[in-house]
Amino acid sequence: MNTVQLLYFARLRDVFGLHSETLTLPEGSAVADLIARLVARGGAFADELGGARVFRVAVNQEMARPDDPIPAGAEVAIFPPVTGG
Amino acid sequence: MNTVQLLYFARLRDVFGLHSETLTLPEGSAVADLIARLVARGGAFADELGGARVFRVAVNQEMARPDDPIPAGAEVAIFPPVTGG
Amino acid sequence: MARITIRVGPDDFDLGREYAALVADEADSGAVVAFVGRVRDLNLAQHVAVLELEHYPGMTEKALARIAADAAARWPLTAVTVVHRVGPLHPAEQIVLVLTASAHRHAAYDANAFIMDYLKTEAPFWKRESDGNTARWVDARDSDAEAMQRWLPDDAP
Amino acid sequence: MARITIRVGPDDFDLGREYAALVADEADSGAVVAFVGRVRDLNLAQHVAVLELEHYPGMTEKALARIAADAAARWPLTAVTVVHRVGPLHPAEQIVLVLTASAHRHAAYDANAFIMDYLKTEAPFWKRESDGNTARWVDARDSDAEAMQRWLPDDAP
Repeated sequence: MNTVQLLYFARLRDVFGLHSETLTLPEGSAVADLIARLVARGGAFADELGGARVFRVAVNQEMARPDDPIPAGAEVAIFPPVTGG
Repeated sequence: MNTVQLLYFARLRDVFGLHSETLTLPEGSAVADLIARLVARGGAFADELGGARVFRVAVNQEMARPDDPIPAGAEVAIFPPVTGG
Repeated sequence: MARITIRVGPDDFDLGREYAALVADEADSGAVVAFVGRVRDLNLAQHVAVLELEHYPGMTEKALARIAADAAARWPLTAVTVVHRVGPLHPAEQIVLVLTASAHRHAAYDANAFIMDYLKTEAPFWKRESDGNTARWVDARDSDAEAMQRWLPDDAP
Repeated sequence: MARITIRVGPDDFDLGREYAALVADEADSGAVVAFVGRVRDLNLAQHVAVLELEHYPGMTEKALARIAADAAARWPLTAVTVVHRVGPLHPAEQIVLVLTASAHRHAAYDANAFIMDYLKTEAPFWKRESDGNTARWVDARDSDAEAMQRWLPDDAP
């Protein structure tokens, strides 16, 4: 099992009521596996990550896609589309 | 006859050796008529205004075309393509 | 190689000073383009009292540096500066500065617009508007995603 | 209506000061784009000692005001400033400043590039380079005429 540090930002942090958490994931897990696990919690996680709403995932501070692998010890951030500038 | 004030700028002023001059033109003359008259002088005027070289004409400080009329008392400027900025 | 300067933080910036630092006395940069993004007074209700800019520390600097480097790889730039503020900002305050310098004006213009288009879609900043009573997160705009798309090759997915 | 400021003369300009005067404290201009054109150190021989900028007094101001007004008719601008210097200028000195302010960044970018493209082809300024011994008039560039063409409607002659 790999330990992963999860971070939430902006509106997602507010609706989850959570800044960060630590999870263990099976080795070889991809971004999509992590998301499926969070959606399985139901509630706000299912609403935000399991439906039509758009969100972004960064792995070790690089934008990631669903099939990107999550290395051991990774920092994985989940956040809404960005609105800076 | 109309009196017209002619101005030359930049390289054309240098090759003509002339900053300005006053001409009289028949009423109803257009820019092309003025140019034909200058070309008839021969020399640098024919070289610069009668051949393939590109030049611009402004009538009363507005860019003009060959068939634009020249009003009485007009200020007509002849100059090379611009190179500012 | 273009000189690249990236700064993220709460402090305001001075356009004149950043420009002077960018080009100094060098005579290679015939064209400098600056973009300044500022807080507008419209959106939530009629009156935005405060715009809160949140970011993802660490990743923001990395994302901006990558975008600037991509621009410098694509256009012949002599120097790039990107400054982005975070924290509470009020109407008419400055949010973001992008400076691009090049020998050629179209390179400076295009690189500048490219950096802003990518910054708007790839750099992890989020805006929350508040009028004193209500606060709401600003939604991402489709027009920003479309603006970014125009820089992709025609055969991109 | 956009506020339009045009200035032609020998004096140098200060980007920071012109920007501050353009937007002051108003919160309508969410996007400001600045272009600064500077004297480059290349062309005649390896070393331009001085670039002399001649103009057609009276017509220059009129041409710049018309170009700025055309830009303001085409894009939703809040303010435009154009400053163009004349007289002798040395490498790394500033030649021209164009500032465009709008609620929208693409309007500010496009209007700024439009003004520069037209200024380069329609405003009566001429450059003469001198290295101390030889002087020569700078030739107009086809690329500037082409850059201006892209703003014309597709069915223009």
